[in-house]
Amino acid sequence: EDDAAADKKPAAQGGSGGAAAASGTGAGGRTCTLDAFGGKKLDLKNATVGFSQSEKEANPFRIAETASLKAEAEKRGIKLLTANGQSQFSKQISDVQDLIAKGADLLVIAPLNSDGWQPVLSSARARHIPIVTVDRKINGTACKDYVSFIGSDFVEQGRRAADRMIEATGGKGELAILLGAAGNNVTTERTKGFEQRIEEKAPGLKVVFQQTGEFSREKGQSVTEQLIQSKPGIDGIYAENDEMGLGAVNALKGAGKQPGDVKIVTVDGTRSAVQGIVDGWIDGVIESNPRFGPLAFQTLDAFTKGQKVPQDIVIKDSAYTKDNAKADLAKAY
Amino acid sequence: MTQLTLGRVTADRDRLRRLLQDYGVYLGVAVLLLVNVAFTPHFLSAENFRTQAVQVAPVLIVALGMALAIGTEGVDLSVGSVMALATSLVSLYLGYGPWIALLVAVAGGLVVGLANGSLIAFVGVQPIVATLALMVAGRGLALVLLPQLKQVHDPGMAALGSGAVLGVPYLVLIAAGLALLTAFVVRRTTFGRQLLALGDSRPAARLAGLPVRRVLILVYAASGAFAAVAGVLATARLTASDPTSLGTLMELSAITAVVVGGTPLSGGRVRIGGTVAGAVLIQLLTATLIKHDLPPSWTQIAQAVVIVLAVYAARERGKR
Amino acid sequence: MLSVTGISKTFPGVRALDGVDFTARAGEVHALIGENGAGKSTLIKVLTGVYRPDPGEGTMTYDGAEAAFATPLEAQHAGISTIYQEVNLVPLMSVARNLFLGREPRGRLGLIDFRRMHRAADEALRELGVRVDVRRPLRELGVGAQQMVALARAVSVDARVVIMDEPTSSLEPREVRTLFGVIRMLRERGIAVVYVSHRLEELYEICDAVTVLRDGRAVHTGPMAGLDRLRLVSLMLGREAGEVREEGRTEFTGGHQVTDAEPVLSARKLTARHHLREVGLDVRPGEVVGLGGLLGSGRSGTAKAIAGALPLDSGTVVVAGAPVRTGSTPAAIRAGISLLPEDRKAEGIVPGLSVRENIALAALPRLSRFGLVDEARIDRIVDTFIQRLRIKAAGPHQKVGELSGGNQQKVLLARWLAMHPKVLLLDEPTRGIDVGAKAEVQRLIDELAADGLGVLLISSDMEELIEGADRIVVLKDGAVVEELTGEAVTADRLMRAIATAPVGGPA
Amino acid sequence: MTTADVRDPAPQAVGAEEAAVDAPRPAERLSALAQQHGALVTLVLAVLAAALTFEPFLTADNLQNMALSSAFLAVVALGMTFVIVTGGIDLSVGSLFALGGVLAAWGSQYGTAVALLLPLAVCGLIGVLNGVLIARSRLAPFIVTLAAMLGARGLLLAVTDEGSQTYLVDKSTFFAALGQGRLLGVGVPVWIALVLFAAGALVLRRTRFGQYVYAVGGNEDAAALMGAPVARTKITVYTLSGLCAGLAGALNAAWLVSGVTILGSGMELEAISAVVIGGTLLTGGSGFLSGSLVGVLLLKVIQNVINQIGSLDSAYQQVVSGAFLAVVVIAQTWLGRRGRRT
Ligand SMILES: Nc1ncnc2c1ncn2[C@@H]1O[C@H](COP(=O)(O)OP(=O)(O)OP(=O)(O)O)[C@@H](O)[C@H]1O
Ligand SMILES: Nc1ncnc2c1ncn2[C@@H]1O[C@H](COP(=O)(O)OP(=O)(O)OP(=O)(O)O)[C@@H](O)[C@H]1O
Ligand SMILES: [Mg+2]
Ligand SMILES: [Mg+2]
Repeated sequence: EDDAAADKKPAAQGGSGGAAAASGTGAGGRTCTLDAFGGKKLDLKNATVGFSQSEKEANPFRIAETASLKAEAEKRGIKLLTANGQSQFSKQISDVQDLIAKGADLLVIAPLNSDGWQPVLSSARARHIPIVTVDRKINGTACKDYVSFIGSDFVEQGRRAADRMIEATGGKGELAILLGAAGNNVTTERTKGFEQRIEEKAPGLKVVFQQTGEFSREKGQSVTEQLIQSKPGIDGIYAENDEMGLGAVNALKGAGKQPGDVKIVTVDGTRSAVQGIVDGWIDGVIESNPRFGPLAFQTLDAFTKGQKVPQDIVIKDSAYTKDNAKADLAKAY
Repeated sequence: MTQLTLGRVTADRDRLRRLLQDYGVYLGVAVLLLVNVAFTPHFLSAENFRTQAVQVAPVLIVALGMALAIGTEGVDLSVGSVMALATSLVSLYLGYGPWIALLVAVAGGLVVGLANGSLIAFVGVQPIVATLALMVAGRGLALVLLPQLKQVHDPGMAALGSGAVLGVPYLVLIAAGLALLTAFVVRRTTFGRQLLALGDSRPAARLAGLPVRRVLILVYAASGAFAAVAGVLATARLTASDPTSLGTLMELSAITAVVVGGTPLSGGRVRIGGTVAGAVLIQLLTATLIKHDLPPSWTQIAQAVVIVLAVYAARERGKR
Repeated sequence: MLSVTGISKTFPGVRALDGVDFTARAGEVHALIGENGAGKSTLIKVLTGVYRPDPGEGTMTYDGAEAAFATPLEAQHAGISTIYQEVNLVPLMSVARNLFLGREPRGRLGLIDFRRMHRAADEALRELGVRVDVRRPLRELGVGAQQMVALARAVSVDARVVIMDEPTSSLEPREVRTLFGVIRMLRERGIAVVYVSHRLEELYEICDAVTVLRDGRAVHTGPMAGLDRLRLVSLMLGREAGEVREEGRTEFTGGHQVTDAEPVLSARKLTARHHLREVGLDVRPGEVVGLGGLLGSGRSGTAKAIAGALPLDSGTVVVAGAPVRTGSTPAAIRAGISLLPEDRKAEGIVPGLSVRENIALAALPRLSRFGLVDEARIDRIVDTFIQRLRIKAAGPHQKVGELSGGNQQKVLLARWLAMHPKVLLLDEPTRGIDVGAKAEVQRLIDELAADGLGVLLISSDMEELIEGADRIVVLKDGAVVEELTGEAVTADRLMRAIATAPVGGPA
Repeated sequence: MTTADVRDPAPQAVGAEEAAVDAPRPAERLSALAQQHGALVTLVLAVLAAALTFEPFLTADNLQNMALSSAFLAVVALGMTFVIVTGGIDLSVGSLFALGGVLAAWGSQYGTAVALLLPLAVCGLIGVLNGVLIARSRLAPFIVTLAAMLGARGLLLAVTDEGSQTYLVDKSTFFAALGQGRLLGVGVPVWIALVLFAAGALVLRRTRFGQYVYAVGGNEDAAALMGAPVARTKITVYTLSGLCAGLAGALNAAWLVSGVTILGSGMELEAISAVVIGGTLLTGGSGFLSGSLVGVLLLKVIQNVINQIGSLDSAYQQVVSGAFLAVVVIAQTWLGRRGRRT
């Protein structure tokens, strides 16, 4: 998810390759229709869609996300307005309101934070503007405040990372967590899932160190450097995004460790991290797929035509391990 | 009789206070070292000290330039963005070899510094605002040049980041060298004296015919160049250029190091030794908190308390 | 009314007051005199709560009861009103706001009634013969006018003690008369006045009693009447009466060896909006040229313009035949022009630097090689000047900000003399300097002129101007109105020139 | 010249002072006016340009949005103006804004009074602490408030379980209405900000305390010698700034109906920019509140315009805002210097 990176331009621009695919939203999932939401049918082709991005497009995840939406809009010939919150929540709120004022008929929002959307939701509601949120949820009532959420389940990502970690370490030893930025939902949920699963499944694994690396490679490296000085026997590091994981690799290299001495599991699926698996430094990468474009427009299209759409579209994220890393390197963003 | 002893006691207390004022930072560093030696496992190892020194090096280099700016009663908020700009430039020009890349990056820092200096010296914009403008624009520019993180594969850069001479990392040597150079400039050169004079009283310096503008421009140029050097070194250490997050909040860390080191924000005085100690103090504090795995809320509050204590000890006494 | 006994004040390294007794009585004007650095200002600051005296030593009584003021505010509330040495007002605020800060007339809802305040301010100043737009910022006034504002502020409260620390140092004879009128009125009202000045004639004219401070000790207290002038000076200086010549007169010998050589400085048609209109003057080597005029007549402006510190709209400055770029201080200094500025606190000293650094400041480029400072040479020069000008400091490394006003002035003089200038512009060089030092400075000016230096002298002390200058250029409203030469350099002629010269119209 | 009607006690005492009485020249008055209200002129020009270029700009919705989102920053800038006029600076406002919001959201479960008073009390207290350290211990405002910025952020993390807990505000409460409600079609926070600005301007211009604020900023030593209560004035302005930041945070929480933990970083610089753009000198002693309000609006209009353009890359957006800040400040300094030449 957040600040992730690759040293090559994302191979998969927009809708091509690796587009997110919905999974497990079978009959049991709740749905939403235009009638239930309120509002008029319209032809997506003539509509204006507003897209509010939360952070600068300066990391692979955000780049791929924005590119995917833009490409899909272009493919469908839809007018897309964009705005960027520059990691400032107040700005993102104003951004969305500006998009509404500029005449967006539909909104796609990649929220910086799950809470605090009330003003936007009321404005949109007053104008019956359907909202689709991508990658992070907006806390509100589905099919009333917004139409659907398309994205990953961060808690689940944490659990899957824990599974990988248990496998890699054999279920015994001491672990460190490199947390994301404090106060961020993603951080909270990825930590929650990870800790839960470790507690359930591997009582032999102990989390002895949790410090924030603020989703950045530099911080991840600095914190890991301190960690391996004070706890030289650490067995595994769970980094809540690829960047911090790569920082940890740098630190381990600097301290003269060999690949595999310390097991590293990260979340995101950027190309550099997957390369890290190939090189033997990283033991597992849980993917968080940013290519929401096709799914988002598909959902909006169906919805505006009056069809039923699911409220929660949880993306099936893949994972990279030693077995598939080399083969799937091209799939990474 | 009582009066006499009383007098002596106050005199002694006075001296103690002045000692504390001048050497409080060093004392703080010593205390933190002792605390760590006593309570932190594996603290007393060469490797650990190397880690701390390497981590503090970029902050220190930025703080040196900042100390000069603060000495003229100014401040340079653009340093973090200059680091980002430098890292972008390094990546862009690495194709021409590491030396060219390094030169271009430092030149970039110099240009930003000159722009800051010109705004301040010629237009008369207040330093905090002038450098704020370049802080915002600088990072934008860095991202325009290099839109996202880029791995640095150059072996020269990698060596710069992790190499060492006689066990002392290059980063540390460079930082120490720049600190000595700065201390020398402040103490021994005309430029240093003029800098202090104009920091203390601008009108007096002007009427005494000092080249006020030239000194100001040079100071900000130096600050920009130092920040760029720090940016290059950070890039080398990270073996990647990350213009998004490199150097964020660096201006605050650097200012803290300078001020905790006993250089007053009101100008007219620059303490390089104190600045080094100030940077080390903050580094040790962070390290201690991380090593003991304290939550971020603690870290922030502890930093706040230490900053206030350090500055309180070093404060200029009132006239009364 | 207000008295202290055995009071002391110690600064790090300096005992500024040492067991001083001092009493100010109601209806009496009490002079407080002493050399520069004797402790006068310190005593005043202790009296008014700016400084706290050394604990455990001495007592202070006010109005019959023991008292100690923790802040100037407390002292003010108690009825002690003070004009501190060096104008201490807020330059960015308007004249009226300065006058009434802390006691603004308030109307409904406790809000300030500006109309009333402006009217009252205007009246208060007009009574002192000062007419300004009270709504304009104070900084637009000259130092003298600012001093009058401070005076107006001090006397417009219902004070029972009024303390004045060198109030006349920036005033013209006429303002001094006004001030004395005010002081007499205060005395009649039964108010205690403490008066500090280095001008002895003033003391004899206005004061009833005198306390002499020397090195932080009160060495004499008694009535002013009957106290011989010579004795007074000997008390101040701590030397026998015989050793003390008739001081207080100027030390100028008058008449310098002016060669007919080309002028070393010639300024032509200096024009700066609101300051100067086509001012022109020549100074020949070895000549002391005086600049006469009233407050705000443009004397300081002229000096600053020549020294490149005031941007000019037009005009030329030529030094020793070579034109100097105007509007640039470094250029003027390179050409050999040195200016001793009028406002030494704001524009002269660098308070945080040592005496040594201050003296060497302007000459630094000459005292260094390849940008590196030559410490040994600086030490030599600094030592020479500290001795030659008898600068009283704990040592060359003491901060200049801690020196007494007079000694600060000497440090500045030393700074400029170290430059070996061709032309020296002295703006009020003896302001706030004690008799001894004043005589020395005057002697020095003579010496410098004798060495062939061109000197431009600005002084509000008419006597000093007349005896010191070979020629006086009289300014009014920023323009030259008359030039007095030779026999014409007399107080009478100067007064007349100032008074009758036509207003307006460039010279 | 007004000599004719003036009673003249000493006929010759008419020095250059009388020159000071003449009215400033028209050109000068214009430049002084432009300096004081440079931000206003820029704002008007920017609004005109935006209105002509972008059709949706002048719609009621858009204006309402801008006004509402300006309101919070404006309240922060209000306190900041007082601080800056005394020659100080307050870097803690961003953290206090966030902390105030979290505390208000937490407190709202106990009623509106708690929701408002708790953040005011805590943020006000931190403001007092800032003030005391600055005024009594004579520490530099920059560094004290920097420490407070860290400390307040730490406190925020501590009360939100390291940021993992977001407290929500019940939408039906009166407290929520403070953020959500409208009066005569305009959001309640906007009204609150306006009322506070009017009151603040009155305090700054027309009360003794206001005079002290200017005096302390103009020349602290002189102010002390003139009997101004320097320490008390400073403590008051920092307290005021803390209160304003806390209140703004609380109102913002009511508007967002949640105590968002990630708010406020960089807000201190935004507030400082607004104040400086509004014509207040960072060196202290001069400034006015209406300017700060204009500064805030100007920043918001620029942001809005960037969004109206829509296609600007996020990196370029930063370059543009930086350049804009530079241009405004240069223009202002330049005008100011010309004004000061008199
Ligand atoms: N803040 C200070 N710190 C240290 N020393 C000081 C300070 N203020 C004054 N002094 C010292 O105290 C002594 C008395 O100074 P003071 O200003 O009272 O002299 P003064 O009699 O007013 O002289 P002048 O006539 O020049 O104004 C001087 O030696 C001066 O250097
Ligand atoms: N015509 C004028 N209009 C407005 N202000 C004036 C005028 N002339 C002089 N002043 C102001 O008065 C101040 C004093 O002028 P200047 O210093 O040139 O005269 P001065 O004769 O040296 O007076 P002082 O003895 O007060 O220093 C200047 O700061 C200037 O701003
Ligand atoms: Mg004195
Ligand atoms: Mg003058």
